This record gives sequence, C-alpha cells and structure tokens, in this order.
Amino acid sequence: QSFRVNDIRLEGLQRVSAGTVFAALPVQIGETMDSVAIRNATRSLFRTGYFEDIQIGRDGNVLVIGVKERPAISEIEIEGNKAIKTEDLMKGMTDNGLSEGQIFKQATLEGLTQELERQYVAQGRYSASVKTEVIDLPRNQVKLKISVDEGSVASIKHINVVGNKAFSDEELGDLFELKTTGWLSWLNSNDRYSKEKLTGDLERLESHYLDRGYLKFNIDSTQVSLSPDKEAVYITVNITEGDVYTVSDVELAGDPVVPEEQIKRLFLLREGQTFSQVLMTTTSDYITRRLGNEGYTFAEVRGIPELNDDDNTVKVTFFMDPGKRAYVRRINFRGNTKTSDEVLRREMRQMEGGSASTARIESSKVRLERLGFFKEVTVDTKEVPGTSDQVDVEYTVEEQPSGSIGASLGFAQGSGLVLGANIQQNNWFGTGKQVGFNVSTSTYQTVYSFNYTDPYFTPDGVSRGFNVFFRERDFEEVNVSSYTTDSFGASMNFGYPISETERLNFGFGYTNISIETGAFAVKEIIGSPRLFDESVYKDEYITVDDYEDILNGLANPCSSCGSDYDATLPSVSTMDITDDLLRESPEGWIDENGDSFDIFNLNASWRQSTLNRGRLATRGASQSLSFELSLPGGDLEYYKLIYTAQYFQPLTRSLTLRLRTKLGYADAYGDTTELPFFENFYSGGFGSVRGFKRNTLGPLATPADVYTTVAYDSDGNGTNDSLVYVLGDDGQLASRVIDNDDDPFGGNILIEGSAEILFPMPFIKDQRSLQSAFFIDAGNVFDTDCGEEQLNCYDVDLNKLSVSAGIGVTWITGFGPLTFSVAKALKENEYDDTEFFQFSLGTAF
Amino acid sequence: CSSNDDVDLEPAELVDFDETVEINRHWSENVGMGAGKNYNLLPLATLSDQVFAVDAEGLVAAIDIASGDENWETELEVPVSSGVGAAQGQVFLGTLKGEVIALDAVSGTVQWRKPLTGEILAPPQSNGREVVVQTLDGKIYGLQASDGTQLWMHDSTIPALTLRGTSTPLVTATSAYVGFATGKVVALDVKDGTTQWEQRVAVAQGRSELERVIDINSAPLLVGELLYSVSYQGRLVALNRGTGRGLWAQKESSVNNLSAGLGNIYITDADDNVKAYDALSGELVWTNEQLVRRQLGAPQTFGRYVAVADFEGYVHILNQADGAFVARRKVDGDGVRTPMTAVGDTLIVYGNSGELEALSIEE
Amino acid sequence: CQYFQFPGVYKIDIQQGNIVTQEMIDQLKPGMTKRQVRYVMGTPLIEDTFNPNRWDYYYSMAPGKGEPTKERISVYFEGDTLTSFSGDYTPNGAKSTPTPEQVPASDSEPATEFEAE
Amino acid sequence: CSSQDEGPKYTTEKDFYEAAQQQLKARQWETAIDNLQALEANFPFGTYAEQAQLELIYAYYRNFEHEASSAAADRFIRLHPQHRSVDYAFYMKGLASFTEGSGMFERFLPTDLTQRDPGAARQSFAHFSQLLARFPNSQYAPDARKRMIYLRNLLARYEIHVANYYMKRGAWVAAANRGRYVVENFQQTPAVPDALAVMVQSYHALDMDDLSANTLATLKTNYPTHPAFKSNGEFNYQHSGRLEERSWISYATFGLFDKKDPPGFDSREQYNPEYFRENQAPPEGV
Repeated sequence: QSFRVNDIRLEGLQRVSAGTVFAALPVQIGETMDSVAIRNATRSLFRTGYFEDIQIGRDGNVLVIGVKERPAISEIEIEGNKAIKTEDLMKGMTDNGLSEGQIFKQATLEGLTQELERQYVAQGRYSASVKTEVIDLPRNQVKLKISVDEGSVASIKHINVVGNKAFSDEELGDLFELKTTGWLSWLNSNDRYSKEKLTGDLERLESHYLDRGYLKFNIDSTQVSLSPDKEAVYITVNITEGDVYTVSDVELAGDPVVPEEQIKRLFLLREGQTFSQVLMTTTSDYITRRLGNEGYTFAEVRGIPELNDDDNTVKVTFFMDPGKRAYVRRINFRGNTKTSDEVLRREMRQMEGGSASTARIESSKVRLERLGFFKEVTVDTKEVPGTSDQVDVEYTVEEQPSGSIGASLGFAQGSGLVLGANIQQNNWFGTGKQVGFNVSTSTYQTVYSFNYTDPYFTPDGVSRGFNVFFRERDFEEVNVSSYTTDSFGASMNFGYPISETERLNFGFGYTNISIETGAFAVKEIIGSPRLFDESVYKDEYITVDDYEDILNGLANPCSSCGSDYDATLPSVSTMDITDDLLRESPEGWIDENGDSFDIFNLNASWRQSTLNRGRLATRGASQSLSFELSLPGGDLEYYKLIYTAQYFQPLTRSLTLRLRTKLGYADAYGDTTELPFFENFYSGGFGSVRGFKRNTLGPLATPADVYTTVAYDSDGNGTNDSLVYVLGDDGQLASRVIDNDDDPFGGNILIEGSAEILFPMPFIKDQRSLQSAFFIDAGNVFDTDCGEEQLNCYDVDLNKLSVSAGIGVTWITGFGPLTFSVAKALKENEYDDTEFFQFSLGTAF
Repeated sequence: CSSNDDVDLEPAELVDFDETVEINRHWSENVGMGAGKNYNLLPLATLSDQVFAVDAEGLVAAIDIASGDENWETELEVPVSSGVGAAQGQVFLGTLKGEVIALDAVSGTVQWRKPLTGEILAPPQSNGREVVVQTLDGKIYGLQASDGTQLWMHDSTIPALTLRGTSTPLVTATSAYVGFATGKVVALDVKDGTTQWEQRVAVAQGRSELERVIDINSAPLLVGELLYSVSYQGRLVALNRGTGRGLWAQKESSVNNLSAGLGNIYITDADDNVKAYDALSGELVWTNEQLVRRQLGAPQTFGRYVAVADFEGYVHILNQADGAFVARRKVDGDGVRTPMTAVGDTLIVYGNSGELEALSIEE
Repeated sequence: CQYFQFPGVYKIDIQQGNIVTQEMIDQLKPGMTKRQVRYVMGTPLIEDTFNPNRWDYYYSMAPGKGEPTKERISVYFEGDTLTSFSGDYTPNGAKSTPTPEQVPASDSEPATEFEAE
Repeated sequence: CSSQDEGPKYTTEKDFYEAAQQQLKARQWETAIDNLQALEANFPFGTYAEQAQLELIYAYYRNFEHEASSAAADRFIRLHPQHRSVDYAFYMKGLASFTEGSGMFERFLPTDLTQRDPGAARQSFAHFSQLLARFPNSQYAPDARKRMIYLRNLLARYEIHVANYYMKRGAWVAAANRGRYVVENFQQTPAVPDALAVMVQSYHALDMDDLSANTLATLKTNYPTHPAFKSNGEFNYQHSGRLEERSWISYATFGLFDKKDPPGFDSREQYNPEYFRENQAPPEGV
C-alpha cells in the first residue's frame, strides 16, 4: 500500500548528522512511498556504512526512520610492536578508514590485520602474528585492542652460488648486498632478506661477469627457501658461466655528424682486449655526450656485441643515431626565491635561441654550484611539445645562507668574544653583489671596515670592488709580542676571467699604519735596554749600595716613624749618566725604519678553480698565486708572495681525500731593512696547523732588556718624586730581562700543508651543509735572517715542521660557518704550545 | 597498564611417567662433526649389515650394525648437504655445489662424480640400475648407477618462496615417486623419465607469499599398493601407486617423513603433535600433544614402538597402539634433527653433533 | 657592447639561431609543404608573429676570440607551400657554408666534463 | 602506558566552536588551529564539522602555514564538493600560493618579486583561474580577477628582465623570442610596450630591418610616448655600440669607470600603476 509522504522523522541519531541521512535518502517529501521504495531507502542507508540496523515505518502520512548507529571507535591501542612504530601502523589504519572517531566496520578490521601481517612479512618477519580485540564502551563506542607478536626476523643463514668456476665464493659474496649474519648485522641489518636487494645483487653478479668477458653468462634460477621455524633464510643462485670472449673488432655505424677520428679516440674497447660491458656502455655514453656537445642532444648511441662462438670473439658495433640537432627555446630557473634571475642567468654558458650543447648545459650547472649560494642544483631538459627539435632547460636550485648576516656573536679562539655587527653577504639581497661591513670589537682588535664588490660589473664577469677599513690590533692579546698597530686605508680592486676556470685580479690601495711599542717591546721590534723618556726619569744613577739601602728602607720601615714610610729614606747622591755606562743594545726594526708609514700597495693574483661546489666542495682542485708589493716611494718597501692550493680526490663512494697547502715568502727591498714585523707570517691554530695554539709556531721574540730603576727623594722633602737608574757592579747601568712567556714573532717564510679524509657524519641525513674529516696538518714559519739570540728561529728546514693529527667538523649555519676540531701533536718543536680542542663560531678573525 | 608481554611460547615441559620398558644401547660411534649449524638433514642409509652416515663436511663412515665397528671412512673434502642413499653395493651422496658422488659400499672408494645444476638436499635413491636425484631448482635427474651418465631429466617450475629441503625420491624397479615444492606428487618411469601420473596433494590459499607455501618435503611412503604423502600447510593423502587416484585425504601440515606400522601411518605435524592415522581408512587413531613446540624430527617405527627425537636430543618411545610414552633417553645434547632409521628391532639415531647410537628395547 | 676592453678577458661564445648546412638547402624544392620544410631545416627560431608565411633561419656565432660570423636565409610560403627562399645561400652551394667543424669543439674544461655527472 | 593527556577542555561541539571563534578574533592562530582540529576529530559528522574545516583553512593561512592551508582546502574540496561555500576553499588555495612567493624574508626587505622564481605566481594564477572557471559569480571572483591581473603583469615583467639581460649579453635571438613570448601570451599587460621595444632593438641588431620596421610601426601607433623614443620621435637604438658617446674616463680605465651600461627597457612607472600591495589581509572566512 503506497502513501504520500508529507513529513520524514528520524529516530536514534546520535553522532551522524541529519544532513548526511537526508543526502543518502532517495525519497523526498511529497513523493509517494511503496514497499519497493522502502526497500531501496533501507539499502542506500546501509550503503553509507554508518548504521547497524534500520527500521522504516509509517505513522499516518509521516515516514518514520529508526536507525541504530554502528559504534564509533573511541580509542585504538596497539601493543607488542617494536619493529614497526605505532605511528606507521596508525597511518596504515587511517588510510583505510580505521581511526579514532571513524565508524567501526568489522570488514576493514580483518583487512587491516592482513595488511599488518603483510607489512611484517615484507620486513622479513615471517613468524609474526597479529590478534585484534573489540571492547564495547558506553555511548555506542568501541575500543580496538591490537596485540602483535613480531617473532624474530628471518636472517639469512646461507648464500650459495652453484656453478661458479672462474671466481671463488668469497669474491662473488662481496658483490652481494645481502650477507649472512655477521658481527655488524645488528647495525646495518644486511642479513635481512628483501626481494629488491636480491634483484640488485643478481644484477651486480651479472654485470661482474659481463664486465670480464663472460658474454654467455646466465643465471639459470634462484631459490629462496625458509627453515620450518621461519627464522633462517637460504638463498641459492644457480649459474652457468660460459666462456670468456675477446674483442675482435670495433666499428661505428649510423651517420657520424662529427669526424670519425674524434669519435674513435673515445673508444675504450680495443681489439684483442677481453670484452667488458661496462667499457662498452661507458664508450657509448662518451659518444652520446660528444654528439650532445655538437648540438644533438637527442642523440642515441647503442653498442651491439655480435658473438662468434667458435673462436670466442665478439665484434662490437656502435650504432649512432644523432637525431635532430636540438635548440634551446627557453631556460627557466626554479627555487630562487631570494636570488634574482640575472645572478643565475649570467652564469649560463648555454644561450637561449642557440644550439643545445650537453657540455654547456652541464658546465652551467657546475658554475651555479660554484657560486656557493645554493645547497643543490639540478638540471632537467624537457622537449617542447609540438616541436621535434626544441628543448626547454630547467635549473632547480635550493638556496642556502651565503655568508653571515645579522649581528654575529662570534667567539674565536684567542681573539675572545667578537662582538658587534660584522655582516659579510656574498649575495646581497640576492643581487649577487658581495657586500660586507664590519663593526667588531674583540680583546684583540677593533675593526671598522666596509667592502663592496660587483663580480659582474660587465656581462663577461669583469669584477670591480673597493674597501675601506680602520683597524686597531693589539698583537699582545693573540700571543704575539707586545705592540699595537693602528692602521686605516682604502683599496680598489678589479678582476676578470682569462679562461673558463681562471681569473686574474688586480688591486691598488693606500694604507697608513702607526705602531706603538709597549714598554717591554721585544728586541726585534725596538732595541733594548734603552733609557726612558727624561720627563719621568732623570738621566742620573745611584750606586748599588744606595740602591740596597733604599730597598732595605722600604723593606722594614722604622717603628717610630708612623705609617709614612717615605721619611725613612736615606738621602742619596745621584750622578749623571755618561754614554759609556749605557749597555750595548742592537737596533730593532723600528729604530731602523721608524714607526709610522704611508704605504701605496699594489696586489695582483691569479686564481684557478675547478671545484664542484662554492662551499664545502668535494671534487676538483683550486689554486691561487697572489703577489703584494708596496710601491717604492712609500715609507715602506716590501713584497709578499702567497701560493695556496687544494685538491680533492674521491677515494670511495663516501670518502674523499683533500690535500691543502699554503706557502708564503715575503721580504723587504729598497731602503727598508727587513720585512716589517707586522707583516710577518704566523702559523698554528685554526685554518693553519690545528692542534697548536694560535700563531705560536715559528720564531720567538727575544724578551726586552730593561734598566733597573728606583724611586727616591731627590729634593729631601720626604716624598719620592723622581726615578733614577742604578749602577750595576759591571760598571754599567744594571738591567734585567723581562721574562714574559716567549711570544712568537713570526717570520717571512711560511710553509703549511694538510691531508684530510672527508667522511660523511653518521646518523645525519642532510650532509650538504656539513663536512667532517680526519686530518694531518703540518706547517711552520721560518725566517731568512734570525736575530742572534732569537729562539726557535731557523732558516727553511723541512724536518722542523710541526705536525698534528685529529678530527675537524665544519657546519654552515645561518650565523656563518661553525668549525671545531680536536687534534693531537705528533711532532712538535721545543717551544710549540699545543692545544687539543679549538673552535670558532661566526665570522672567524 | 599492560606491559607488552612477549607472546612467544615456550617448548612443552617433559612429562614424567613410569617407564614400562628398558632402552639399552648396543653401541655408539662418533661420525665427524655431525649436521652442522645450517638446517640440513643428513639421513642415514642401511645396506645389508652396514649403516652409512655422513657429516656436513663430507666425512662418510660405514659402520657394522651388529657390532658398531667402523668398516671404512672416506673424507670427501666437499660440503655434503644431502645425507646418504645406498643400493646394491653402491653409496650415493649429493653436495651443496650440485655434484652427485657414488662410492663403493664395500671399500668406500669414489666410483664417479657427476655435476648437476642445483643444490642437492635429498639423498639420491637408486634401484641398482638407475639413480634418481632431486635438486633444489625443481629438477629430477635419472643417472646410470654404474657410471653416472645422465639418462633423463624432468623439470618443473617451483614457486619463488619454498621451505628449505626437498623430498627424497622413492625409487622402485619400474618408477620413481617424487614430491615437489609445488604441492604435487609425480610418478616417473625410472628408465626414460616419462610421467606415469601426477597428483595434487595441496592447493595454495591465502594472500601472503608465506600462506601460499605448500612444499612437500617428506619422502613418499609406499605401504603395499598405497603411496602416502604429506605437504606443508596442505593435506596428508593416500594414493593408489599405479594410477595416483586418491583413496583418502586429511587436512595436515608436516615437513617430516612419515612412518608406517601396525596398519597405521605415523606423522609429526608442523605444531609437533605426534599423530597416527589408520592406513586404509584415514581415520585419526590417536594424537600425542605432550611434545608441542619441541621441534620434533620424523617418527620411526621399530618393533611394536614408534620413536621421535626432539631439539634437546631426547628420543621418546611411544606405543604404536595408543601413542603413550613407554621410554625416553637423551642421546645428543645438540639435539636430533636427522631422521632416524630402523633395522629390525634396533633403532639407529644420528645426533646433530655426530653421535651415532644403536638402541633396542628390552621387553 | 664592444667597448674597449681589458686585454685577454675571456669571453664566452654567443651562438644564436639555427645551424643551416648546404645539404639542407639542396633538399629545399619549391612546392614542399611547411611540415616538409620544417623536417629538413628544423624549426625556425625566429618567427614573425604578424606574418606566418615567412620563416627566417638566422645563424650567428660570436666566439670569445675571433671574428663573429653571420648567416641568414628567409623562406617564403603561399598558404602551405614553399614558394621561394632568399639569403646567404644559393641552391648550388656557391658560398662556403660553416661546416660543423667551424663551430668550435666543446669548450668545456676537459678535466671535470666526464666525471662531473 | 598511554597516560591520558588532559582531555579536551570542552565537552560539546558548541563549546569547541565558540572557543575557536574567540581565538580567531583574538588572532591566536595556534590555539584556534588546535581547537578546530580537536573539534573535527571528536565530532567528525557534527553540525560544525564543515564550518570548522573552513575556519581551519583561514587559521593556517593567517599563521603563514601556506602548505597546510592549501592542503586543508584540498581536503575540504574532496570531502564536500557541493558545499555552498566550497568556492572559498578554491579562493584560499590561490591565495596560499599567492603569498607563498613572498615569505617572511621578502616582506621586510625590498625585493623585486618580478625578478624571482615565478613558479609560485604561476601556481596561484592556475588556482584562481580554476575558481573563476567553476564559480564565475562567487563573491571572491572579483578579488581573484584583480589578483590574476597582478600575477600576469608580474610574469610578463619577469620576461622583460630576462630579455634585458640577453640584450646586455648580445644574444639577440634570445631577447627577440622573449619579447615575442610576451606579445603572444601576455596581451594587455603593461609589459607589452617594453616587449615591442625589445623586439625592435633585437631585430635591428640582427639586421632584420623589415621585421624591425613593422614592429616599430606597431609600437609607434600603440605607445607613441614610450621612453625608447627620442625627442624627435626616432627610436633610440641603445645598443648600437657606437663608441663616440663613451667618456674618456671609461676609455682610459678600460671601461671600469663611468661605463654607460645600456639600461634595457623598464617603463613600469609609466604603464604599470602599482595596482595591488599584496600584503592587504584576505577577507575573513564566510
């Protein structure tokens, strides 16, 4: 019996919204309802999955729908799972509709337990089992309790290659990534079976044979079998090796767009050589690349071996299909949200609207990496739809902090707390210009400097820049003998590329420098002993006995004369100093050259770099030779020659050898007697020979010799008002050596070098802004004309180099490079100060 | 809150009972280093009055059953993985490198060696004229017993994941019955390898690779006209030896060999229950669940008793009639995995550490 | 921008446009469709948005060192068929064409080129 | 064992929603997000569930979590395709990638977005056009249209910058094609006059005088006051490279000083009224 519905009433709704029910109901108010329509309504409501039971009845002309909602899951508890973390299991559950708040459906639960078991089997835990429990809770909710017995992991007990005659089981065993349980297996779990790893191993096995001429090599079958207790896996590989094939002939086929001799030079396979698949594939890569450089980026080259079974020889033919010559339509850049487009585009060697060359596209990528602004650069050539010979090249970059910006709080060993804003940014606002201004004070120096360089003043890369500085340095603080230098000046520099990897730089500038020597300046700097200035000291002296009386007077003031000790001073008679009384004091540098100078210097340098990355490079080499000359006519005439080089050599996939050296030679010329001491080379500490205190290697300064003086009452008014010298018993004024600790003085020859093994830090994923290395540093400073009594001062003598070994880590942070190292001295000279731990944060001095 | 107790179960404790019979040991010998670490079975073989045993490193020994004296010993210096097969004066062994070796039963000198393509985990069986060998990659080879030349080869594709071990072929004068990892038993003509009949013992079910493993590792057992075979996660079936048609079938799962006696078929299933089925009707006669999870080896009937050995090296003697324990003896601390063999009333047990003992029951 | 420069500044090669060879020209026959011309000569890099019936194959090479070279050939169409072409080539190849060798071999630094990948 | 974290402070749906509303008004985006998520988790099918999801999109956006906001919008579109305010979700997806380009860094430092990676702009343009296609008369359509115009100008100006570089570099075909790309794909953008100027200059340098002439004609008729025209109406070919204009200083110093670098074409002041300062806050959720 059908009836017209003029209203619909819902009963039993708790959590599901009325809207959802109405949306699922096929019937509207005003329609007629009959038994068929009721059955459809029930079926469609069931399909929503929210309801356990549905009653549709009639109350007059009102359609009454009574529903009993399926329980919703209020809580899910998983226990016993160690290998697969709860979050991963939860994620798997939410993916197929089982999560807190969702409606609980039994079907999905079964599906889920199988899913969990499948995940465990995929991990090699064949004996795992999963049990589920549904606990009812009030308000129509349920709690899911899942208990997992993971069992133990099936580990590989035995890998057996059957049919290998040419190579031993151990040799083939090494090729396999899957290994039987070894003592390291708990760490790298290489004894856990996985299909992917096995296929990888079989490919390596096959290429191992093919690379050694076994062209007929075949893997007949592989069996993976499991012990009944499901905890041991056995892998058997049955192979037939076949014979070794030698190359009988190598030929080219297809139309060579490049003269054949140029291609023939690329052949790695020669007649008579045992065939090797890797050499064949590498040769075809080289040819493809060569054609690519010619503009045929769509070129395809395949090496086809033709076997001759009776004499076990193979004829290799390279089929070349250059395809169409390709042109680059557009070059796009992705990911440079900070760096502007021109900074990237000007590094391009490949032009838009020009013939595409793989070499130029590749070298442009390397040039981007060499900028040092990007953590990673990837390049991708896509065909332009609708054309058969045009490509778009897309470079995707990931930016990294290029320099340190913001007030940098630095603490460099030896120069103490570096305070103030010293901002050095090589990519100023992404314009690629290098700008740095430095307002920094530290115990060792205060510096105000500003430098600006535009590396691309002209499109070809002619750079122009200048810098202005004011610097006050107190070398005493940094273990160098006591003097301070105040200097200010400005310089202009420019440079230009002379080849794809080399640059020449020139610069000229003016510097004014003035030196004050402390009272105890070392002999090399200023002769000593010397008389002090007359304002304080009278040029008079007293005899030794008077000197002792004064000291005794001071030592035990008379009891009767109150606290004022002066009154007890005996009256002494002073004599004038005559030259013969003065000790002999050889002239120091300042005596010969004065202490304030105006210098015009000219510098030129040649720099070559084929490094693969701007910062933290891992391949290639770089070297630079720089020459600095202070022009004649300035107050000082000296020149400085510095050569630095570093070379990277990859050892294995993860280890790289890095060799680094720095050599320096400087000397004076013209009427400057000796290289100005403040231009001396120093060595030791961070960035040179780690493991030794900063700047302490090499010649030491001889401590100053100072005349003894004493205060006395010259005018008898009871107060000591002037100082006077003392006559020593050798007939000359008495003097004594200030025995401050032996400050290094530096020298005019520097020899430094280090060998490092770069290794990836364990447990850290993103290695791109991090570099760690075992290192051996060696180095020292020498001097061509040492002072007579100068200690630790030798002419160049290689077995006088101080050597240290240790571990160093460099990490590029937003503040700039954070570097620290731990090193032990292996060979040290007599006066070297070793220092085990060193670090520096922010822009190091 | 419930700390997640690990849900792995312990092997069943040894049940104490009053021994109704005496086990006495005739002799005990030591054969090399025994079965070694890997899970491989090295079944024994008996020929006239000698028993032959081999250890994992290829030391073969022939020992007189009555006295226990060693007749000869040969060092093969190659890892043997298959245990020993013997027939008409010849002893056969298979190695991990896929090589079949034949020795003279009397002197122990090597007669011939024949390289095959896959690992040999089951002892080669012979009827005197032909030798039948199954290799792990699912191939069956028929070789000339005298000089090892290959007569025929039957190939079958086996699933990717199988259980360790292969079924030992049963060779009669005319045919060879072999169980495969595909869950099928095949009867081949022993002279030319043609298939006489083929019967499916188990059907793979379930979604994961593991649930679909239905290997037949147990050797086919011939009792009169009926051939019995059991697969893992499959069924125990009785087949007519001539036509291969099934007489009866029971849902069962076992990797061990079967044994027969007093009209029953004895089986130790994957859960280490010892069961007896009536040979003709397939009815379950009795079950002994007191050795659960003790990793039992194959049952072996001798006299009126059936013996099973476990992972701690105990040999349990049960009544064939009702499966009750009658005696127990510890043979080898390392456990016993290799199937035992019986000659008349004496039971020969080969422990994992190389301990070979002959036992018999004092009435 | 050829203003007076430093001596010896390394300048990169600026190569623009389609490389056209004499064989291509010899294959050009009036009456060919646009698709055929495009197959023979390749896609022209310079197209006049306002005049689809004219394709310009322009080639220029300004090497870092040495004299820049320029080649040009325009192809005219009536509807879809080639009518004529004019420019620096003549059908019978009188003018010497820049054979591919003149395009300097790859100037990338040899050391890192192969092992850069 | 799973210690019970202090359960949701609110028990019923209504409390959750009210609390979230106040937090939104008080700009406490973080707590608002937590509440809205808790609401959705505990009452997935409640009356406020859909509204909470909308608010969530807005809260993420204002909290600078652009990816999360866009993901929440996608989820809303998937769950409630016919919802009456689903157009807001499309609009917010466009907005999320619109401000994606200018994150914290650009907001405070004057960076010219037209020279940076246009990827985010292109994506935002696509989202907005999807909104206009499906809901032409949505209340957000006018604002979306305005933003699309701004994005189109930005993309066009990016092309001109590249063209200027190629002119400086002397790669005339590249410059001409970049100009043509703008004329063909970005009509009515303020960058078109510069594009035409680039084409005139490039074709002139390529000695294609006929092409250069008729492009010049188009430029003259449509944009007679373009800065590239000299006072006498002639086109100023900046790159003709004639040497005489150079000062003797740049001569003497190899062009290091007083080098007059051709500035390229940038007539933004004249043709491109700075329409839209993009840090204007987007409209509140509906």
